[in-house]
Amino acid sequence: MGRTISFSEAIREAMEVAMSKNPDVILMGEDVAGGGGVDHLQDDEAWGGVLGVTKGLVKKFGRKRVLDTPISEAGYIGAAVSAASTGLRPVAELMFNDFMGVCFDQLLNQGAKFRYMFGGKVKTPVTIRTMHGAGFRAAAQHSQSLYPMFTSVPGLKVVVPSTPADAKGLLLTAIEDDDPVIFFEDKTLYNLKGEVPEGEYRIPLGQADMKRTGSDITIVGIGKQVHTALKVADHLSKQGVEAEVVDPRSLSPLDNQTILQSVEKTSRLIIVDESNPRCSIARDIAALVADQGFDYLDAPIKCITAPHTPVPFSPTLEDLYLPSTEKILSAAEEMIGETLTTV
Amino acid sequence: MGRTISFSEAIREAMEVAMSKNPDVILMGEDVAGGGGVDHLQDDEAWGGVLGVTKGLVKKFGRKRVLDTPISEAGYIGAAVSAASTGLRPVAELMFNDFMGVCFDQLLNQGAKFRYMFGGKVKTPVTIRTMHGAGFRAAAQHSQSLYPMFTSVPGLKVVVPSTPADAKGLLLTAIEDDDPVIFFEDKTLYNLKGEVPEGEYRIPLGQADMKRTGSDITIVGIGKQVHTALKVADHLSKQGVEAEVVDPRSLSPLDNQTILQSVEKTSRLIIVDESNPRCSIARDIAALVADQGFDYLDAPIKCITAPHTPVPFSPTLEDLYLPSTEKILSAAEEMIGETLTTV
Amino acid sequence: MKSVEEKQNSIQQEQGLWMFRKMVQIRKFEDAVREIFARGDIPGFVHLYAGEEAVAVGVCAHLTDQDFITSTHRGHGHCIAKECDLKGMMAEIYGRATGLCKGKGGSMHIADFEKGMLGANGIVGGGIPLACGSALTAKVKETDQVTACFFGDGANNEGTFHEGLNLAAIWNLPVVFVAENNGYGEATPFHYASSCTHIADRAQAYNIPGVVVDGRDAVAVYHAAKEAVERAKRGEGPTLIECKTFRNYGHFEGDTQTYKTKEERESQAEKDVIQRFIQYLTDEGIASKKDLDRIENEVEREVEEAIRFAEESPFPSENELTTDVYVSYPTDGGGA
Amino acid sequence: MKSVEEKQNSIQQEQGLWMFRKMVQIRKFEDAVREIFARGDIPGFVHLYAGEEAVAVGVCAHLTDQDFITSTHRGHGHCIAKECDLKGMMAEIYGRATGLCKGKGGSMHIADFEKGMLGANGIVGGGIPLACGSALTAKVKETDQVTACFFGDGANNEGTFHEGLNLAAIWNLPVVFVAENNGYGEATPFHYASSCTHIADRAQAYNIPGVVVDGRDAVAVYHAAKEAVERAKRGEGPTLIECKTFRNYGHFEGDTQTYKTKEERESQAEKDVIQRFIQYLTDEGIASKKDLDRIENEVEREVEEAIRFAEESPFPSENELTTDVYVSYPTDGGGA
Ligand SMILES: Cc1ncc(C[n+]2csc(CCOP(=O)(O)OP(=O)(O)O)c2C)c(N)n1
Ligand SMILES: Cc1ncc(C[n+]2csc(CCOP(=O)(O)OP(=O)(O)O)c2C)c(N)n1
Ligand SMILES: [Mg+2]
Ligand SMILES: [Mg+2]
Repeated sequence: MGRTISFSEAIREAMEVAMSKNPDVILMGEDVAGGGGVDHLQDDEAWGGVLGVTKGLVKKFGRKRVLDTPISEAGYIGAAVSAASTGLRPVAELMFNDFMGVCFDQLLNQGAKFRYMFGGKVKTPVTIRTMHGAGFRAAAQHSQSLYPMFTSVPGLKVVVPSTPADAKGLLLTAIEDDDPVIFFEDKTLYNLKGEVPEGEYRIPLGQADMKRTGSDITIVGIGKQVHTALKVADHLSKQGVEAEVVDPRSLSPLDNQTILQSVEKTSRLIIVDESNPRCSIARDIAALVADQGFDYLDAPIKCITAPHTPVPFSPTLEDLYLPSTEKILSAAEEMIGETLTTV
Repeated sequence: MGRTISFSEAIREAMEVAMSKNPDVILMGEDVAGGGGVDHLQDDEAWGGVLGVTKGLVKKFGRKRVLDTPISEAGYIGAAVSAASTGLRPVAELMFNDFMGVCFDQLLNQGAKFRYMFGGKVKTPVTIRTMHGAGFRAAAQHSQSLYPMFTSVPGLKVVVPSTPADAKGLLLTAIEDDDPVIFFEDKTLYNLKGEVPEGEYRIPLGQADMKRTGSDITIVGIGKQVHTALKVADHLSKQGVEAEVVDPRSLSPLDNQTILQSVEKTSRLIIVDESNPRCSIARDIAALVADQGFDYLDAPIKCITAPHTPVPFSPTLEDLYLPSTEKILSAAEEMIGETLTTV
Repeated sequence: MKSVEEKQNSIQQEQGLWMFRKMVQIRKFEDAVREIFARGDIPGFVHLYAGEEAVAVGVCAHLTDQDFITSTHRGHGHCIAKECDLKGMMAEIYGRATGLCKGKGGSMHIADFEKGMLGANGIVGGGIPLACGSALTAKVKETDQVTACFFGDGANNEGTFHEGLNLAAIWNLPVVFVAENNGYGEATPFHYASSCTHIADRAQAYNIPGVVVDGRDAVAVYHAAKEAVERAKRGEGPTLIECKTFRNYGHFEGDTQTYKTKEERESQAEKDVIQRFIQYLTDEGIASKKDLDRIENEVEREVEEAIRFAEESPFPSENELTTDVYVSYPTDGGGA
Repeated sequence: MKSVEEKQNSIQQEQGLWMFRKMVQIRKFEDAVREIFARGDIPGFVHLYAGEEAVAVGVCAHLTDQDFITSTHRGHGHCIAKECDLKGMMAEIYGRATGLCKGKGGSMHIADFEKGMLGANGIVGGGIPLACGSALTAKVKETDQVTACFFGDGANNEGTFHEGLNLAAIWNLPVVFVAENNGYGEATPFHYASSCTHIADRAQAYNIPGVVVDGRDAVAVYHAAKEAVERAKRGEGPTLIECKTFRNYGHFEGDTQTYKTKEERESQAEKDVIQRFIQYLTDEGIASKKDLDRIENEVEREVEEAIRFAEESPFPSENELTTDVYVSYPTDGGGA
């Protein structure tokens, strides 16, 4: 196995591997190199993205392949999409997923639909990396988790990794995938460390990971909430309840089978996700199981999500906004029909 | 009760009533008057929207209150939002909901979040009217039903009417509502006729309508699919199965109670909607019932939606794309455990 | 700068005949679509390019299959000028399996990547960022491919116009932006919706050349495009060409055009672009009336064949509904 | 046109002292935020306006509470110039219940509609269409309210810039567009990201006046804004004013600004806008050094009080999480 590196280093590594292997892979985005057009700036002093995730790549690959863009998301996301359908394999960064609103058309109506509208005669191997997630005190316009909207769009693939190793393996796969992939990075996970294999390391899309096995209850977690789920599972275990924690890793394609098999075993399902509740991935998975796994179920399916509110700025409110171990535990408790000591 | 008028006339009437009552109500959008700046054009010859829904309003209210806009959706939708928060009550038309991608930020991050971000100190009474729906042979970029994305956004209200009377009553309420409302109009329903009350007629948001009562199975239909559901119900009735058809009418707020009460009575639930399946309103409602109505259920919850594909152009494919009575019947059949003759 | 005469002289016979053929193809194709649509055999709605032929043809005359174009909702003319197959186009408009997009795209989404035609576009202004993308590919791969980006006067008020032109300018991309100013976006006149006097004036905002040409003069378009394409190939970046043109029919079929005066419709129709090009070709001795008649007859037959081909073609099979969403289509289509 | 001298003379004493006070308030407020942020007491991230005071103040000097402004992620200066309460602002930045937005908005979303401050904005270019909206309200209601729309040099490449300026131009809306060109959008220089030489050059694309002023000269900004505001009030439509300015600190706190040379940082800091305005006020005999010192001391105390107020304020109560999403909040919040 690999060394211990951070989530953000793992992401950088995936890009580095992909770029080393294939000259068609280019990076573009606001300050992904950093300081475009500044003469005196040493490449190793360049920003490398607003939180430094791409730092070092411009030094290695040069400004011809690591392109700073103007603040023109519709312009450069559209350019990335079309560069992909004409022969490049761009990795474009949309700094915060919250900014989708200024460029969504280029994904929704252009990149996502090219293949279908054009009768299967084109492929669009573009990857959009973007930050999501609350907990950073970044307020209402920089903290959302908007993958449900992308998941709803046929033609897009959607990835939400929870660990450094998954992030690396999934990003390399995403870049090499021939379809448009939206790759979500929780900014509060960037410093999370974990063992990550060196060199080429890939994880297929559409393959959930069992982050913990158990027989009493299934908890599906998305992104950072996988960790909340694991905490809850530890706690439950102390009380003799073994939770199975399933991390779908990609939301589109979604690994229905692994989820259904887990529920077949445990008969109980909680989904934990920090998007807003309505038309969310949590409800999407709940509906899947309420249809195809109905007969396995012994209890109502619980979705633990953010409330139907924007993300509040104040730390005290933002902490309440996120799914908590308490809420998950009390849902589990209700399902199991026993009183569990709270964490 | 009223006269028989069409869906599109009912919509126009709601605007007419609202504008007559309140000088702050203005209309804006591409060709909502029609022929902005054309000297020789008689106001009654002006387009009145691309499918003529606002025809006649410019004649009655003048070009100061019925504003043709440039093809600049981010510009004028944003202007409508901010005009609302500074004292007007605009009804802005986003011609096709598919165009949301070029202006979504002004709703997602601006209008929808003002009230929350600004600590409750502002209201934004804007209504966005927009066309949706397949079946018009309008292809992949003019046929989508994107209300799930809007429903997921806290701060927005979302309305999808299915009949002329509902359209009028809901639109008048929407315009007079102090929050931003996205009002979806199925372009294939515009010619549908129905009885509509004259003058001021309002239907509250968040109140589902029982379009048919029954005791054996609940079918929730969205927009045009209410009619498909009713057709199926007629057919089931002939075979002794009485379906209850619930039309939520507004997706946000959603009338949870009516849906849950219906399922309590019937123990079976099918949701019919023509959006793509993932993170859809169909799955959203399914998840609601799989949680809060789990104990009522005797069978898996079925979502009959469009497939996970863009809308195809070819008529033969587009007809297959839409939910069909056959598909709904076979789902019902499975649930009821009896063989029903297909329509 | 060469004089106008010198420039005109530079259209070679082969080129001139090609242009004529393409213009006639567009006109006859569109007139046929209009008729077929009127009798209800074509589904959906169609936006016809008739009247604007000189623009697409004058520009595409300088492009090869390796070069790219992006297009609009009014895309048939661009497709034909970029040498898409008439049969495949007509079948697409009919929604048949033999269409260029297997019938899945329709009139507003015809594409043919093998011809460098990157797609008609149902989103006004949607193609402008895409043009930057194909140009970026050419730049990164160091080929000399040029991208011509067609869009309407209505599109020039979309944010993508601004973002695309600025991006092309700072990256010095090989794009020729072609504004087709037919005076209207739907029913709304250019002068109402746009605060600029000419679209080409907006080029200044990006420090790139902006040129206004008479878009009903194929020769003028040809020369302006030549310069812009050569400039792009020399690595000198984008140009914005505004072609003042005229839409022979309504915004879409069914539009009665009350917003145009009778005089406007008639006075413009007089200046028909094809008649004008015929005049030029014969005046200059590039072609005889006989040559041109022969071509017209050939095209007539081509269009008839295209219609027959479309009408005899099958609709797509049921399974086509769910194919072509992804290259690799794992599980059951994203959990659906 | 008046000569520069004549113009300068027109700043009245009351106005001059108000401007000085506001500039000092901004500077001291921002320097305090910087310190508090560094020691970790302010959550999230903050973008400071220090160095750019002359712009917000020179513009807002012409506005009343009835007039509107839209702002940016770097909004503290605009808030202060529009007379938002320092205590309420500081409490907001601390995330306290007594903040102008009850702590729900934070640094990037401070608003005070009673003062006509329509909100800072976390979306670059997001405020530009909004400015057209408040101006439309004024126009439809036939008031003489003006909207000043602040945005950065980075924002001038967003599509909303183009759409907003065009819309304001064709509708002749009472907006003053104020481009704060501090030379950088994050780490990227203006000249790399923007194809125009000056942002003001882009005004030509909308047939509206475009003016470049030294944004570090409060007097120059004051006069340019005066003309633009009067023009707007006369119903003559929008103006674009580009203020060349300088950001004293990094893009956000924590940015080490490797993209600026040491010389750049130092040479610019020398031209400090407040020192320069002091010079002007004293040279012109508008204020004595003593008056100004007194104001500085008063502001010092105001900022200290604001900090104390914020620190002593409670955090919002739990129930605040789910209030203020809708005016009417039927059922349980949209089915959630
Ligand atoms: C983003 C977007 N907004 C609006 C429309 C509806 N629409 C289709 S064509 C058109 C007019 C376009 O005008 P112009 O760009 O001048 O092209 P023309 O039709 O004159 O060729 C409009 C408004 C659209 N398809 N996409
Ligand atoms: C739509 C959008 N894109 C990107 C960002 C990230 N971002 C925040 S501030 C900023 C730079 C803005 O530069 P400029 O407009 O010059 O304002 P300045 O920071 O210099 O005051 C960027 C890129 C954003 N907030 N919104
Ligand atoms: Mg036009
Ligand atoms: Mg800047």
